[in-house]
Amino acid sequence: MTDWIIVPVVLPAAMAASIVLVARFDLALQRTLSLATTVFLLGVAVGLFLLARDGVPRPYLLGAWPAPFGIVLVLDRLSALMLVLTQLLALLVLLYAAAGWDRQGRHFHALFQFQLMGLNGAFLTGDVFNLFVFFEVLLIASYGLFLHGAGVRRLVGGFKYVTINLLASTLFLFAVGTIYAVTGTLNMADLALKAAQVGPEQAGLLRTGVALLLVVFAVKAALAPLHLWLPGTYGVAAPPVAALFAVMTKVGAYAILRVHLAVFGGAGSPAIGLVEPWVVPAALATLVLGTLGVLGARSLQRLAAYSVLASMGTLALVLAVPTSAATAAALYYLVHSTLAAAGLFLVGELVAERRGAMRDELVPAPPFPQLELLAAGFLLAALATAGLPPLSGFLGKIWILDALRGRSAWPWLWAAVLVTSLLTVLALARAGSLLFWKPAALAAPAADPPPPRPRPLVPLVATATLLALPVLLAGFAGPLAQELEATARQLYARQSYVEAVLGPSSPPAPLER
Amino acid sequence: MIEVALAIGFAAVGIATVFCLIRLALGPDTADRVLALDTLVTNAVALIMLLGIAQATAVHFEAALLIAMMGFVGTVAFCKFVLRGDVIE
Amino acid sequence: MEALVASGVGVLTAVGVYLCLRGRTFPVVLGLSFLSYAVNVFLFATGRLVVGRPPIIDPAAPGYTDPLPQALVLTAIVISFGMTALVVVLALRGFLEAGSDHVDGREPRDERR
Amino acid sequence: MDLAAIVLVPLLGAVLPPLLIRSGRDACALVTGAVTAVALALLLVRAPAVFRGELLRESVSWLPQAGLEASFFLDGFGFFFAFLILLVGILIIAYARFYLSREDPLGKFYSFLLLFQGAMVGIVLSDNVLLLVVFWELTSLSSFLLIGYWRHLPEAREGARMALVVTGAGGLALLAGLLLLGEAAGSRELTTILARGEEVRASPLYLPALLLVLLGAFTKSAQFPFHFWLPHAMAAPTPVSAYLHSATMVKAGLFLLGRLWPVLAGTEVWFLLVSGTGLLTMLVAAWIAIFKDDLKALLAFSTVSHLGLVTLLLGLGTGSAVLAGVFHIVNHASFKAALFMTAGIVDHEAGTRDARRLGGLFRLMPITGSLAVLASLSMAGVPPLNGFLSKELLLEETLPVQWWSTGRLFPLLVLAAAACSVAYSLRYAVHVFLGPVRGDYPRHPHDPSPGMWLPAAVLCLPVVAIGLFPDAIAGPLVRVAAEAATAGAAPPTILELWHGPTPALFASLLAFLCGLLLLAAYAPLCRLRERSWRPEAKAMYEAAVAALAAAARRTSDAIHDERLQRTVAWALFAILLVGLATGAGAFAAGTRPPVPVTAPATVLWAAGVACALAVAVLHRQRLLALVVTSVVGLIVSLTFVWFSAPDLALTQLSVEIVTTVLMLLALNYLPRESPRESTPARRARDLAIALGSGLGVGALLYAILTSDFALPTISAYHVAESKPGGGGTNVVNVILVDFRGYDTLGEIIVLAIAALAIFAVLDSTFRGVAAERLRHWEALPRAADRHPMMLVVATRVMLPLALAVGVYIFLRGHNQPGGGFIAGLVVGVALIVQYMASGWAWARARTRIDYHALVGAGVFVAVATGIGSWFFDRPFLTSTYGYLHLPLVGAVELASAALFDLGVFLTVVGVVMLVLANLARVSARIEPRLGPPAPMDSVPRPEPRAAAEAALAAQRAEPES
Amino acid sequence: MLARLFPHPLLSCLIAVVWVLLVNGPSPGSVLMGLVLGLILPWLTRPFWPERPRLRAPLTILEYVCIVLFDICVANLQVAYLVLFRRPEALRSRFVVVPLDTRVPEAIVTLAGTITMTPGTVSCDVSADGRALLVHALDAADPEELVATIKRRYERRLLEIFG
Amino acid sequence: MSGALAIAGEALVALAILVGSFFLLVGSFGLLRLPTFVQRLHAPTKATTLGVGGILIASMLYFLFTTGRLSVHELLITLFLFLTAPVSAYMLAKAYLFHRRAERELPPSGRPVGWATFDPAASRDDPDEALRPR
Ligand code: NA
Ligand code: NA
Repeated sequence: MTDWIIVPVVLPAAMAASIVLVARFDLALQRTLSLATTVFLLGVAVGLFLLARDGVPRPYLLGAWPAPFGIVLVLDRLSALMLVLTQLLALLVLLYAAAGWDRQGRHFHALFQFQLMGLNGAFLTGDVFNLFVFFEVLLIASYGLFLHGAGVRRLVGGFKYVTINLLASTLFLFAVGTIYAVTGTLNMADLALKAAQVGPEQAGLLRTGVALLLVVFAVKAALAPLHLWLPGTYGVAAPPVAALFAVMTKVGAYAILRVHLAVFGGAGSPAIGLVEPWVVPAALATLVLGTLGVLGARSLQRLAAYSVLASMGTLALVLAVPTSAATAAALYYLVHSTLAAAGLFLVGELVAERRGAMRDELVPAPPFPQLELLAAGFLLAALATAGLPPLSGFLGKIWILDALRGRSAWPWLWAAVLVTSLLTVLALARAGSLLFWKPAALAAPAADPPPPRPRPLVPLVATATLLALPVLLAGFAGPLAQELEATARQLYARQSYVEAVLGPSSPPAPLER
Repeated sequence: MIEVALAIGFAAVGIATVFCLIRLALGPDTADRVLALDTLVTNAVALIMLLGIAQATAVHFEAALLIAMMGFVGTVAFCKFVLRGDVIE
Repeated sequence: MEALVASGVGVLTAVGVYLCLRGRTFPVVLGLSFLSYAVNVFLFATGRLVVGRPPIIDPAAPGYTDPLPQALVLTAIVISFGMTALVVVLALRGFLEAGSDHVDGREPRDERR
Repeated sequence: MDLAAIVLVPLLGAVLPPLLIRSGRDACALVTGAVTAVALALLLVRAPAVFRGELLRESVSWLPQAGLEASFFLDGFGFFFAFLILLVGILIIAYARFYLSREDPLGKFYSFLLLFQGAMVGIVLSDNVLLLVVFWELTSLSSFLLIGYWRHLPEAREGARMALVVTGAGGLALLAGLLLLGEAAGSRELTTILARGEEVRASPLYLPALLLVLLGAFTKSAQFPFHFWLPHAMAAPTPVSAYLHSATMVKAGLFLLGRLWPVLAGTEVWFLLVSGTGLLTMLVAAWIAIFKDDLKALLAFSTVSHLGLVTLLLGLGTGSAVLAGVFHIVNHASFKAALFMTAGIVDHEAGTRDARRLGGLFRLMPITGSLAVLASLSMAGVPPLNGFLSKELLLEETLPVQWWSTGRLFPLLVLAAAACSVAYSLRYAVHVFLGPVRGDYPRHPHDPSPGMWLPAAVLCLPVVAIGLFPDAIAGPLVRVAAEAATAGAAPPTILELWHGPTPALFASLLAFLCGLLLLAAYAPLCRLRERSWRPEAKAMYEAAVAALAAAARRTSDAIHDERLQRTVAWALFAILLVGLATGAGAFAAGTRPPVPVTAPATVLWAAGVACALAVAVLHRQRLLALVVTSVVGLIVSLTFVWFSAPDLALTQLSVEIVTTVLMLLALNYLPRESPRESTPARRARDLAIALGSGLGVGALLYAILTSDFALPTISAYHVAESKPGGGGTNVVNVILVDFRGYDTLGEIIVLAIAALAIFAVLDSTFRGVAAERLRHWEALPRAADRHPMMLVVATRVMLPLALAVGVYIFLRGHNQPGGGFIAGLVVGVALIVQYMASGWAWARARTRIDYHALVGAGVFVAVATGIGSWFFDRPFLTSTYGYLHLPLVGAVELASAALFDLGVFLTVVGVVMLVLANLARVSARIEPRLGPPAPMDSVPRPEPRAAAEAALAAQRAEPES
Repeated sequence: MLARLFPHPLLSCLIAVVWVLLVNGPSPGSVLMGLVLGLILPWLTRPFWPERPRLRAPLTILEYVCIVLFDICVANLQVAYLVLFRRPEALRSRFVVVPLDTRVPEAIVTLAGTITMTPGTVSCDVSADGRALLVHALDAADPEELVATIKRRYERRLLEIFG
Repeated sequence: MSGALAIAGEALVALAILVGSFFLLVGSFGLLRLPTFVQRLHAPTKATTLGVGGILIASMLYFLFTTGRLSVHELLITLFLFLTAPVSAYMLAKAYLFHRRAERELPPSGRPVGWATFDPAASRDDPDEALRPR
């Protein structure tokens, strides 16, 4: 059964290679292969999720080399959760994209599968350098997907996106190098064990390395002031791609959880207590800036991009709190905000492609087909995004408020969360009433109205499914929350993680806090 | 004896490198600078072989071989660029 | 030798950073190359500096330098090669599309920055 | 699930109307009404228990982690409100059926209405405070949809947004307040919280909680200064106004105040804030209402005023005041809903609701007129109608109230408000219905169909009936509600029409007379008001929102201007900050014995540093910068040679070459020089960041290099196991293809993706703007020969030799420096040189391999090798090796890792070729070859016979030298 | 059979020799492998070298190599003297034109390469019809003599070798 | 191996190193000292031939004397240098001529066509056209 752990990495890789190899001239075949793979991957992810529910982290020793000497994958509740989230999102986005978006550039499906491989690999790995490698895989695939369809905005934006991420990758290597230079290991479990054994003379070095790693993850998670790359990326990418990217910032969040809170958060680690003082102010700034962006956005996709930023700010506020209760709340919000943002991107594109030249610009335009339907969709997406009841956004937010209670300066954090929520409501109400309620005087009647294009059903269905997920998240919040609490508890159960990976023979260390 | 010769050899390579660098700095033409680069590459082969003798190892052979075999590609590419703009046309 | 390598990496980093802050795509690409040099040597040096002990098993060898950072650097070189290729192509394509090789895709207006 | 059902029936029922609208408007209305009736029936079933004083409670777990439970409870107070909501709801549904025209989507309307209804019932039945907030925000939301129902009206859109934002803001404040309240009480269940008033009031959280809760309640109930949204919500269809803005939603705030009364009331601050706000609202809104010409606006402000009245009562902190408030809620709901309906009928029939254009309608529409006059008299507090009763109670409660030491100011203000209330109530009756019939109504008014006036009539019934028999009709309900609201503090007052000649009666009389006076002096009052300063709240709100949005846009645009330089600068700044803050103390030299410095190393170091600095200085001359960068690359490779890293040196060298070619290919289509455009200040800033980064990295590395590993490294295992476990003596290679082969798999996939992405990006070059730009490309002067003979021939000889070297490097990589990656680069470079020498078209025509396929195959082989170990029931990428003994040759090692390395090799070759060949294709497209591609230029050709003979003859003629 | 397998025996031999040199010494295995590569690689790279010239007169090749190596050594000393001790302005540097008789590109390139590798002369260009070489001499008192030497010492032998 | 032979071997190795170093240095010195580009172009030839050659011979001898096995792979380096160095020089010369010299500054080719760097006939695809008088 544990062999399945590697499948989410290997299968998309093999499939992408096969697509390049045999199906590169046949889009229909590419679609079939890509969709089938993603469906299967979703099944595998769910299976792994169920497998991980017994609470025992499962190592997968690549090449049969014992940990910590080879590379090890670790399946635990958290990685399984991220896998399910990713495949779910990917499947819906792929359904959407396969209705025509994939035709706009070359190699969409291969890049998409590679993207999945990168994401899955990053979530599964138990090795910091391998995390770097899979960061690179997922990043370069994202560059490819970002550039999909090209156009001047994407090409210029692409250069920026790549540049800033290359800087981050460089810093990643500096950080990993420093960590290795002190501890002599790369395996996360081993690091958790050894961090506590580093003497005072080198503790500072280790702390620096870990802190630099935090900056790297903050770039991925788009925490201010390292967020400046995000609006120009998510606001410009092809909307299905942007929707998939909703999970990309979460990789940064995941990495902070995994590396900083779990691995280096144990008692005796020199890097303990690093996260909260740095991340909370950054998260506040992100939240505020993201909300301002939402309020001032000129187009729906931009708005969605900024909403990703705002949600990352909210998420990071609670992510920084190193308790399992707070982490459970963070995970709930993570899942929610990923799906909500993706939904908003897709709805935005459905609107844009029906509004003709106006696209999704927030200016009055003539009424368009399927307005009522899309208005309902937008309403759901907006509710989720703004965190209004009864969808998961609201539940996530109250859980976060609850978790923040008692941390330093919590009244300010509460005020920030609540006030930004209000501003988001304001912005979304303005945007929605402009898009769906305010008909523009029809421009000079076009001599030849463009023939009604066939509107494929699949994107609508995919979007609707995506939008239904926050409803489900809200409805089944209780059972889900129990899962997430268990997930968070497992994340902090460092001893059992270390024993699962390195074997029970490892000397008992004071790892639990 | 070999040590002395090696020391002289290293010194010679060092001084040669400095000469090349000065030419690189002076130019005046791009061709001069590329020529300086080309000479530096040749010096590098010598340096690697000297290191091999000094450390009594053949482990550096491949590095020298690759420089000897592929070092000219850079020079040619630069020249082609100066001549035609297109390196591959 | 440690001081030489450390200061050399420092200079490479500084130059790379400076170039990355320039306003045109090409110097930025060069800057990324310099950063890649810097980080490769840095990562390599985390195995500490050892002369004349390549990590090739030989019964006569007196010892070996740490091979793991070397393997990591190899991976890093390869990855940064791929990334550099992409960023170079992007610089080119952006220029062809936008008509400006400024990093922001448009010539800065009168403001001289 | 009984209580939840009362909530869920309307909420779930909301899906029915849009589905049923195809069956006709009547069916739709009937079903909607039936849904409401079911909910009402479910409620009424519980009436006996409620009237027995029981408290019904049920709970379903929802998100206990956040303290959110789906728990409901029903007591008198909740019953009272739920009853009101559902009862009025049925009437509104009936009314709306006739009010809305055929063009209006009725299904949507009913759906929103049911949604709203369910949310309202949810508020009043919630036990969990967070659940209450959920429903609270749902009412904001559904009212947003209802107000904006006529989306073509700008005022509807604006009114809807304003209502949403103001009440939504209140909702969020309420959320915070209730969370704090829960914190103070130690529970989030109202049933528990209500029992812990003492503790709450003693808690330090009391004041913030109170303020936040009041903010929520006041915004919802349109209390001054948050009252402004309500009149603009009147852009909604009249049934909405009647339902939301008279009977139900605006009462939610009052409900909340009443609900939390046992916990929050009774303190000085409560009294000051609540009753003060109530009074102010009552007065201000009543004064404004007098002058509103739009009937709905008049009614809206009167509603605000009455809400203030109830707020005032709740603020007084006495049980009897609460009872009076509850009683007034009933009364107000009945007469105000009726008034709204009549206003709607007037609008519907006369085509306007402007009081200035109306008058004398009583004759034309006597039924409507009667109902309107009756209801407005009740509002004016004329006996024996129900409005009179609640006003009496109000005056009774307020007359003794002292505000600090202001003597009689409080009751006087109340009296003034009452007088205004009389004035606007009578104005509604007099200016619209009385007086002579006019000839200039936009439409010809007459009484509408019974469907429209009947609901109003039904509402007028309690107006009269309660007025006459208050205790019999409203008494039990009001008492049970008040008792529940006050947790037993409300006195069992008997409601009576006639109290005798009390001070309240005289005050009431006085107020009525003053009201008449005000109406009589209407014209001069109007002029007075015209001249006075009137802040227009809506304009202020809109200006504020516009300013906020503009400021947000400006700020956001300024910050997110997508300038790469700023992005990078911030990132670096953040890195420096974090690095400095966490590492400042760590940069100390360690004790590891240093490697002695040698002269040539110093020269190399100096050369590298000089060249690096030169690039920083000279970077604007791009070609030059590239040449100097190559030197730096060479020195980096030599560094690797020096410090025992042959594999690294090989890789760096080969990558360097490919990168140079790549950069040159791109540079051809880029400007050759960068303009000088950085200001000195910018350069200084960049220099500072660069120096900081350099110093930081240098210091970090120095600290590392001078100290030993704190703990033994895992690479000792790699060295030990390289040969026995991995079958190779080149430990680095064994790590790459075996110990950490998974990394390598990722790495070649990065390359593969890069190649695919580059291909995709370049593929679009041949369309659109870029293609246009390329077509008009003006090349610099060029040398004449494209494919110099010397280059062509030399590289032809080199190719097989280079391939042999590639094979060599590939095969021995496992044991000596080399390996698939370097071999791939060697082969790639050898092929690229063919392209450089003989041209793209010629070389491409001779490469039979599709580079895509090569990339795909490489990745596939590597992955398949990894998968292969599954067949031996081993984990992915498990390697194996063995020796094959061949005659002559001896032992040949066969390792699965070599197969993996083959995948690496294929990928690398494919990637290098795919990238470079496609980049070269860009120029091939600009200058399409005429005729067949020539492999080399300036080659001696077979001469025409004559020329050849002449040459031969000339040669013979020359003497041998 | 053998001719079919090794259409370019010299190239195959060269590859085999290169292989043996690569593995640093002859052994049965390495020679065999060299021959296998000598079989495969010329076949693989044939499209890139469409008209491979047939080399004749193997002894002349040997002779040529020896002459060139000898000339290199001598010329190195001469040029070292010039560089170190002659004032640069006193150098009689000039371009000379070497008209070519051979029409085989491979021969021309070999000649040009030989000229370049012999210190003191560098081949700089070829005429557009490939029939003359532009050679730069560092110090040529008598350009005709230089051209004659080149033609006599090198080109004549190359004509023999390449036919 | 006897002491005398060892000393002789060492001396040979040292000599080869010195010879190589000398020419290496002379080459780079020429690069620095000579006044025109075409003259400087002559300099690296020494470095690639006797300079590197000397050191390669030193290496071969050194491994012969220390391990007793003839190390021959150094020859390959020479082979590749000899194959590639003329190409580099040729391309460099062309680059220089193209940029800094006009064709009229060069001696005439003595052919009906000019030098390949300048004469468009060089890249003409019609073989006969190159020979037609212009
Ligand atoms: Na290797
Ligand atoms: Na020469």
